[in-house]
Amino acid sequence: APKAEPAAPAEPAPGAETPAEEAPKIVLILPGPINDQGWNATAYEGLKLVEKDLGVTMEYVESVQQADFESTFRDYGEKGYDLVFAHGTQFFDAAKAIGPQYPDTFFMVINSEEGVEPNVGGIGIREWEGGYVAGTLAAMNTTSKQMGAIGSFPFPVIEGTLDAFEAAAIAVDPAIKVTKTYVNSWDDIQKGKETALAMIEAGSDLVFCSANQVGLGSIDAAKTKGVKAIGYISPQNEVAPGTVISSVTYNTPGLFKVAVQDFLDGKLTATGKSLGWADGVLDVQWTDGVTDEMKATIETTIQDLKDGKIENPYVPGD
Amino acid sequence: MSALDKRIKDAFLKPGARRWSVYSLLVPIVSVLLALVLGSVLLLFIGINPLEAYWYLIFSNFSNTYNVAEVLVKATPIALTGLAFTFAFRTGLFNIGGEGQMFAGAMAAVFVGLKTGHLPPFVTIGLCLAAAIVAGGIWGFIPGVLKGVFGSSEIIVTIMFNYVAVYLLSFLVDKPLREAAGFYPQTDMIGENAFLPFLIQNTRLHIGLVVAIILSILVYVVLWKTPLGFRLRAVGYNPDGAEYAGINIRRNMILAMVISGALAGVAGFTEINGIHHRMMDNFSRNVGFDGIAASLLGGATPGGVFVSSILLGMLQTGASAMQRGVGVPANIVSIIQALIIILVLAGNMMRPKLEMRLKVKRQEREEREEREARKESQGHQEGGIDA
Amino acid sequence: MDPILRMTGISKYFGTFAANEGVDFDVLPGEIHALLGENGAGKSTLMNVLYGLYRPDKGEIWFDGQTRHFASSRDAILTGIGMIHQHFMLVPVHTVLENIIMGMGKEKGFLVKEAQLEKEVLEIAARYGMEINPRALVSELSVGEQQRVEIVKALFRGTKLLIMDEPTAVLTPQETEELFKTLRRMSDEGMSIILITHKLNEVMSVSNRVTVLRDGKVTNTVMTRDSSEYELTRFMIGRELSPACREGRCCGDKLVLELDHVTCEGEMGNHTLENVSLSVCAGEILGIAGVDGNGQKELAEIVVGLRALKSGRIFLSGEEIAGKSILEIIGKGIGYIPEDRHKRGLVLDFTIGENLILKDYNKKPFTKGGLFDFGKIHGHADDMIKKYSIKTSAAGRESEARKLSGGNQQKIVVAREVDKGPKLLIAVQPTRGVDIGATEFIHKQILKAKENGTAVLLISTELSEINQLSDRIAVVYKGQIMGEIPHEAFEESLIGLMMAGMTYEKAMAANRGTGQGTKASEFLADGHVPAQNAEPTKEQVNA
Amino acid sequence: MNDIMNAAFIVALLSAALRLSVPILFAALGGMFSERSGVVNIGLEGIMLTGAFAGVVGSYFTGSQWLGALVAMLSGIALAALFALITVKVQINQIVSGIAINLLAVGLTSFFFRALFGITTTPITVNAFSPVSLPGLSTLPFVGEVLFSQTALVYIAFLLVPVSWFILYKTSWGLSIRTVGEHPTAADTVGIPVNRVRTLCVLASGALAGLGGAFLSLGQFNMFVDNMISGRGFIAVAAVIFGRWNPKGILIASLIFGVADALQIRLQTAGIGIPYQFLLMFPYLLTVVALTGIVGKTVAPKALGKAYAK
Ligand SMILES: Nc1ncnc2c1ncn2[C@@H]1O[C@H](COP(=O)(O)OP(=O)(O)OP(=O)(O)O)[C@@H](O)[C@H]1O
Ligand SMILES: Nc1ncnc2c1ncn2[C@@H]1O[C@H](COP(=O)(O)OP(=O)(O)OP(=O)(O)O)[C@@H](O)[C@H]1O
Ligand SMILES: [Mg+2]
Ligand SMILES: [Mg+2]
Repeated sequence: APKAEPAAPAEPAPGAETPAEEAPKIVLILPGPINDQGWNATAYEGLKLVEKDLGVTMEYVESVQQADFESTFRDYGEKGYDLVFAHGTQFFDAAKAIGPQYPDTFFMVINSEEGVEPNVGGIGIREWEGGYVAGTLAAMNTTSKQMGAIGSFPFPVIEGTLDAFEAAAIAVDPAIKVTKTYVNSWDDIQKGKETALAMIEAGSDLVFCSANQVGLGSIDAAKTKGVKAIGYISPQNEVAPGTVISSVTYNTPGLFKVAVQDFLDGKLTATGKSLGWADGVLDVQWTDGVTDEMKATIETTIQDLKDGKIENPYVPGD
Repeated sequence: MSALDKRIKDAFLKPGARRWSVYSLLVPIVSVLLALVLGSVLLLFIGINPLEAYWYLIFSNFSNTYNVAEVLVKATPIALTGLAFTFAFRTGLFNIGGEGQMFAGAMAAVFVGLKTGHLPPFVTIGLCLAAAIVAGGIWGFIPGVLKGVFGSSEIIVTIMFNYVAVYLLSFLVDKPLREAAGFYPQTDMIGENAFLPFLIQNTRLHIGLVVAIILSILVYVVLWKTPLGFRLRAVGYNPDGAEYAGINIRRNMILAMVISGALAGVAGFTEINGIHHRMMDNFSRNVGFDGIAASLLGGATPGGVFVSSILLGMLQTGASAMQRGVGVPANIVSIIQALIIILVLAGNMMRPKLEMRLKVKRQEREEREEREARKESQGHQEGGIDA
Repeated sequence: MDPILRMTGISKYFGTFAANEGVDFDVLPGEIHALLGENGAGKSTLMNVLYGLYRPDKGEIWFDGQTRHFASSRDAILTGIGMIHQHFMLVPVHTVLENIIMGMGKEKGFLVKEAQLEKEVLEIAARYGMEINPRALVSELSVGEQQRVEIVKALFRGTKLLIMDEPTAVLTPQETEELFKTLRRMSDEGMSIILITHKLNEVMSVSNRVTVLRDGKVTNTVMTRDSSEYELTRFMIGRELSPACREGRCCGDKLVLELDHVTCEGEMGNHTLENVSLSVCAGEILGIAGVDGNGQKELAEIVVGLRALKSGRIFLSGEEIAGKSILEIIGKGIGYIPEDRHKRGLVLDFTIGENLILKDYNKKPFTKGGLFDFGKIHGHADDMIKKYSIKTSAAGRESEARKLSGGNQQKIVVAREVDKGPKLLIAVQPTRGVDIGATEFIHKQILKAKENGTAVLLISTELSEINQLSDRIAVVYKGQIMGEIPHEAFEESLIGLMMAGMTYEKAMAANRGTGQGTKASEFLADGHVPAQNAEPTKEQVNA
Repeated sequence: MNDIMNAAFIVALLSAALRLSVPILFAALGGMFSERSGVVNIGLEGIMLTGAFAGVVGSYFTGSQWLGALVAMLSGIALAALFALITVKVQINQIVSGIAINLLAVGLTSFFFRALFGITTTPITVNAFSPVSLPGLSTLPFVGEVLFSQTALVYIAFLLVPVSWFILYKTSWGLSIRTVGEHPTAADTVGIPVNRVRTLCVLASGALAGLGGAFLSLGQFNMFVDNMISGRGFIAVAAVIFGRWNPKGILIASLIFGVADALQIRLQTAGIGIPYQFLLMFPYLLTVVALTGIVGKTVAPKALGKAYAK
């Protein structure tokens, strides 16, 4: 790993650095706008968290198009950046192609499950674990035994999340039916609402959605129809109190903090690393609507996940 | 029947063969500067030094070979979709479907590239190109036929077909062409033999640029130097007149759409075989629309299109550089792009008026000078007599 | 008497080109003032200035004793000036009433009170002896009816001075006569009228005074009764006219064009041509007279293949050509001067050179190995420009057809269609809207073609043109041939009756029975609509 | 499939169709005025987005959704004014201008959203419209709920249909608009200020499209998210043509698009075997079919797309 070595001996505590020591140059590359209230926004929060907790400044670029991935990596490589975060697995190919040309830069692809020696690593959230917990909670809150799960695109992480949601629900009660739908959008909030309404009208009494803003639409639908929803990714209990029974949230900011801390400690490895409940990057925010009994079941589930007792139900490509 | 299209076309088919003058260069430059000045208001608002930002916007493009190559990499598909628009435009058709036709070409190229990627480069690349041309052509053919047979507005049909292409592509990468690993909604890499050769080492600049240049010349020659182009333009300017001269309107309209679609299809080919080497959702977005802008900025002439695509390419790479360099948010970049398009086109519209005014002034001055000169010489003579 | 209108020192420039320069012009109350001049002399421009469509660069307009500055046509309308443009300013998809009241929201109220407005409109029309149907769609009206709508439209706005730009270019003699009656009635009521026309006989018969424009400047203003056609011609074109003269028929035996019971259907399934049989010989001109819209356009288009026929056969030099493609038919040696040069005959955005090869662009001298041979194309263009004295701008063969005057545009078409020495020449309204100089020129070209053995099918609503050129004359009415007469038997009233739907025999009887044919024109006036809409009843015909 | 084809399903479908058609209807009616006067407005998408944004801003700062809707209309008018300036006055190509306006709107809304609200992971919510049951009518079986328990904006949208019809066909303004779109030169000769009429029509389209955007952010939701219009403006452009440039036709077209969209969503959630991408294509293919004239010939205003210069 590059810069990490000279940085390692120095104490990470701010102020302890020698003035001659240059601050590490870190950048975050985002595929979308930072105010998408979802994937990219949480990354931006991570950036803020790293600045606050670790005292390290991080730059960012947003809305970088697929065609520009390679040139963007190159640009930061040329400029001698130490650590380049790329926020999404879609960056992996480009990192693989460009990485070898800039051995002094470490490319960290968020959610990638692989790494490439010596300087391309991956770190991600096991999103399916979040979906699994949401599914367990949901299963205890349906009376009609029908639930709707909405995804943005059939990407592996999203498909995995919905599959885990379904598997968890069935584990609680095999009679439960989950309707899964992809809306082909991250931001068409009206489509999210209408899709959820259609599910509710067809008998679902709980909706779950993993698709940035689209989720807001589905929660709105649940509110309109007087059924329940599970908040996801961001804390959404306040979006519709009484409707959102609880939120399963990603601590994406924590992910960045872990990675930057590793970098400062010189512990970054060129491998894929995925974090889950055990690493504290997933969380639940309860509301009063949840009974202690339910909480207990969830806690058990989370513990099982932490212990690796539950398998990822996702099978790619089906 | 197709009154809508006819009218819309009439509005744009004003002869474009304007003579070259200093203003052809000066006016767009002033327009771009004006757009930048307006954009700087927003930049100042969020505390970014506009001069620094614009330094990145413009000069980063020339800072090294790679960046120069990147500009051309961006310009290549824009030039091709720009040519596609230009070709249809010159024949009186408004093809907004460059985006969809490009995707059609890409779908075909990637399919053939996956199947034939093991063949010798010359063969597989040729097959990919041919497939892209055919697919783009078909995506232009359908609106062309609907226009010719039912008089359906090709403007709206091509816009609709953009969406159809996007979803078709999404379906292909989701299901039938999904990578073997079945992981991401994208295809496998095409065979390496199908990769377009690079023009400059260690850049992404590929031979697609040469294809675009050759096609620019070809489009120019066909439109203005051949009977085929004569026929197509006649149909564009005045279908009734063309029919009177024995030209089959329907057939030529369809042909124009097919050629236009095929040109855009080639853009799909260069993007797939030259850059991405596989197909995924949402790749090369907006290239079709950029092509329209390039065409109109370039006065709908092949040369103009080429120059404008380079301008747009610079704008795009420069915008990224500006974002990376001084942290200009992406939304300001799109605002500045919109302003540049609007102001450059506005400048183009005002140019004839401006030139006319200056011409009149010059003539008046000349006349005045002439009069004065005459008076003076008369005065001399009179003086002479007096003396 | 004080003039109602006085324009002094009017100049109007387009760029550096002076369309009007220092024009002085006045009109008296109750006067019909004719404005004459060649194509491009600046007549329309002067009137557009008066009507507020153009702002003059220099000069003053006095109207009703006050100086006026018209910022828009609305100002002109409000002061009492009305204008009927050469190309009617009517919206085809609107009703007659809507066309008349459009733009009058301020005067007539925000809500359109149809019933009341209809009454007002009908009253005005009746006062000047015009009949209109306010509910009809304008697209369904004949040209003459449309013009009446235009006149009512102007009158409805309280016009004191009415400008008419070439109102008779598209009218039949009967319609023209009717129009003039209306104009006289209007002038009797004290209204002033400015009349632009290229037809000197009309000037002589209806106007009180004449102003002649040339190259944007006034050359003369004279009292009509003190002048003559001969003199006006000289004022206008600076020389004398030598009208084209028809020689006797050359040969009458070599049949070139033959139509055998041809029937053709319109869009609504009606017959636009019915059982038409005709023949034209080499070196002969067959004139087809008729009111506009009685199937003339269809007749021409069916021969050249622009329109499909339902039944019947068409032969060119004995060979059946019906059903062949336009391209094939053109290739067999047919020249065609279409009715509408803007719509059909030219690609206005093409250069003169390009327009001159519109039909031959694909052929030998101009194309070589799939590419154009520009040397040949340019040479051809220069030859034609010289030979047919086409007046171009400085750009010469490179100037766009759009930029030429109507007369010169027409010359391009004539040059292209006549110069190849076609077997058959079809000329439809070849001089519509063209000034007398250019008309003379075009007529000569047509006669020259005939002398060279071309068979000519001349279709015109202009009886004088038919008379002047044709060897034989057939009259078409509602798609049928009412009869055919040799040139020697030409008699305007007789043809007029046939144009209104009488067969030759009946028309002969009617014409003879009423002497001089005066009754005939009265009958036409009563019928009001000599064209499609009013078919004469038995009684009327027998009367 | 059986279980979904019952009365309740139909009611729910229609209800969804109605909701989905309202934003299209607003914008399409606006587009109709613009196109009837001769200006093709592809910028509807961007104007709607601006309206959606401005509506939320207005409601946020005034606390009133009504004032929010007003602000949405004003902002729509402002963007339309720019569009009118460049297309009617400067006479740039209308299609490209529309594309540029859309690009501009995406940037401006995002820029000002950040400037005003910062970057958040939870939405800023504001006061929004809630359904108003029309007394008596809303209790009718089936249709009652579908038709008469909607937000005020829905009623306004449907009320605008006869109002637009009346303006277009029964008033001197309407006559002037139609004249300008058919034959601007004729309009000019009778003193109708062609470009002023066009400008006003474009402004009207801005107001209506802005309101259509506000319907999404304030009538359907109580928040703004980036790019929330998601192509509905383009569908509105298609609806103008599909509806043959008259209010009644546009109402029908909007409803058909609404039904198509609602049906598409339901078919997908019902899990039928068709890949969802094909369902998503459906409204676009429907438009193409409409354009083949199978549902009747479309006659565009003659001067559509043609700038008028004297
Ligand atoms: N808008 C314009 N721009 C440039 N030149 C123009 C314009 N309108 C007219 N001209 C030119 O001005 C001259 C006078 O045109 P005008 O229309 O007044 O002629 P006219 O006497 O009415 O001819 P015609 O008998 O053919 O109707 C012509 O040479 C014409 O080419
Ligand atoms: N923008 C223009 N630039 C140059 N010449 C123009 C322009 N507009 C009109 N003209 C010319 O002005 C003249 C007068 O126009 P007008 O409308 O009277 O038609 P015209 O020449 O009489 O033709 P026609 O009789 O065939 O309709 C024509 O010669 C026309 O070509
Ligand atoms: Mg004229
Ligand atoms: Mg004329």
